[in-house]
Amino acid sequence: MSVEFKVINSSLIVNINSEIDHHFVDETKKLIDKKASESGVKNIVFNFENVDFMDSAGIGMIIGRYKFTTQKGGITSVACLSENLKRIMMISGLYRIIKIYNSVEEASRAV
Amino acid sequence: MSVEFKVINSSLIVNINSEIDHHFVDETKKLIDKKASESGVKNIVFNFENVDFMDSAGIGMIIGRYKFTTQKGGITSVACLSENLKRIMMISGLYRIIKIYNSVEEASRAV
Amino acid sequence: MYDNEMALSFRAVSANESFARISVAAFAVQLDPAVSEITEIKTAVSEAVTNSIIHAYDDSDGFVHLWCGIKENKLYIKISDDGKGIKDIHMAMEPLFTTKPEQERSGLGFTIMQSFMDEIDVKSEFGKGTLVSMSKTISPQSGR
Amino acid sequence: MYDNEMALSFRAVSANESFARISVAAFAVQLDPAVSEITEIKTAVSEAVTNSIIHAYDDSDGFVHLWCGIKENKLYIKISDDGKGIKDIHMAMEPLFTTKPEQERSGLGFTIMQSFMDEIDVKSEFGKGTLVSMSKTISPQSGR
Ligand SMILES: Nc1ncnc2c1ncn2[C@@H]1O[C@H](COP(=O)(O)OP(=O)(O)O)[C@@H](O)[C@H]1O
Ligand SMILES: Nc1ncnc2c1ncn2[C@@H]1O[C@H](COP(=O)(O)OP(=O)(O)O)[C@@H](O)[C@H]1O
Repeated sequence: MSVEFKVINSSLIVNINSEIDHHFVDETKKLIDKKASESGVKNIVFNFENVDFMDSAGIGMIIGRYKFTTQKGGITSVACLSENLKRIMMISGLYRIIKIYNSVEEASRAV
Repeated sequence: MSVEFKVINSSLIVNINSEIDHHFVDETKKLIDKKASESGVKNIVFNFENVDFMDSAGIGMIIGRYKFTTQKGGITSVACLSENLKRIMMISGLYRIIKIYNSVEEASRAV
Repeated sequence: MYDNEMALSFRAVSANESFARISVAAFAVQLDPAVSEITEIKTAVSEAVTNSIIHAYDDSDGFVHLWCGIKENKLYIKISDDGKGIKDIHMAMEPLFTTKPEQERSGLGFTIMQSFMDEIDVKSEFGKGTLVSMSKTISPQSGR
Repeated sequence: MYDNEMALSFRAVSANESFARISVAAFAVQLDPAVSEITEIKTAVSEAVTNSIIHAYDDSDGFVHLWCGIKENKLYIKISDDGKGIKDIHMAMEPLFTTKPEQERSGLGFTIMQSFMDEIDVKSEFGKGTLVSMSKTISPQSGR
């Protein structure tokens, strides 16, 4: 599956196994919001360990979830970025509002 | 490198790390003949361990080397075929004149 | 009307053989084919494209045209050139028949296209060009 | 005159975004680029193609056109559509500017194209369509 979910304490872990572009985001964002609402979490952690491509649609997806978790008093963070994805986070300025962690464990411990 | 050579006894081992199509064969066949002549071998063993694609240009390449080694009283054989390459060998009928081995060692011992 | 389609033209040079088959494979993945089906499609495309590159234009410049369409779970491929054409299609499609033995062509291109695709049709006008139309039904890989 | 070139057209549907960038990458490998350069090219193509798919045609049918040329060690890319065009190109290219915030577009497409390619030029006629031209010099990976 291209997206898999797991709940750890108050965080929804979103494991992505796909290139992230507009096509993927269009199919996936509603699913993420649904899972986050159902499981009653207030934080979202994106695990990008298996993502080797992301364009600006991924930035839109992360900002969208950031807004969602902010409303609930929680945070959105990302884990396991490749150099390439780090660069996209830098260009977009997203690193200023989204925390970047080296592992999902670190990210879910930090909330 | 997309082709690497090694001499074991009277055999030239041709290790290919590339898809095998007309473009590749065109660039490579003269090089193989040159190496075979220079090293004075009479047998050629193709190692296809790192080849995941081959079309009919590869068949032409193998038949060409078969003719070369036959003139020298030697043989041409192939080692480490994927299922896909085996199928091409079957469709072409090439398995009737070219021996297929599971390893380069087996192929070079057999001459 | 197709569910999706693409058209591609490129120089008739051998460096484009791998580019052409990778493009078709990248288009065909929408049908969720098995790895072996992707390999079959790539191989058939490689044969037809290579033929247009080496047989159609001899050493003069030219373009190869490729079109792909998807309807339900079927992939349609057309590969054509504006080259010299084939005089006797029936003979050309015989296994082992080749007009370029000196270039170590095996004469198995059409044989491979036939065995890897469900349908193949070849149209050619001598002096005008050649069109190879192929199709293949893909059985979706459920659970991927 | 280019050393090699290709032209590609496809339906303006999101399923073709990955197909388009893979095709360009498969064409560009002739220049022997580094992995990071391939990623930059794929990302820039993905941005321009996605823009034509989501902004140019709204919900009506249309095609996206892609052209690539190689001259020496430079890759040229043109991506165009016959869609609604851009009224104010200067404003469109501002970081974070987007006309589709409700679709969670970030407004960073042009910013990413600019940072990943050497040159970019955007031409657009309102009601007629948009053409994005980009280029990038590739430093060959000797010893590969
Ligand atoms: N696009 C084409 N234009 C002109 N002649 C062609 C074309 N495709 C095939 N042919 C002819 O048909 C013959 C058989 O083709 P094929 O079975 O692919 O074998 P091969 O390419 O190994 O010769 C070729 O040798 C050539 O004479
Ligand atoms: N091909 C196009 N056709 C029409 N409008 C476009 C096109 N490309 C870009 N635009 C306009 O330019 C704006 C900025 O584009 P971009 O920087 O890629 O951000 P985004 O795609 O995230 O909106 C878009 O919101 C859109 O209004």
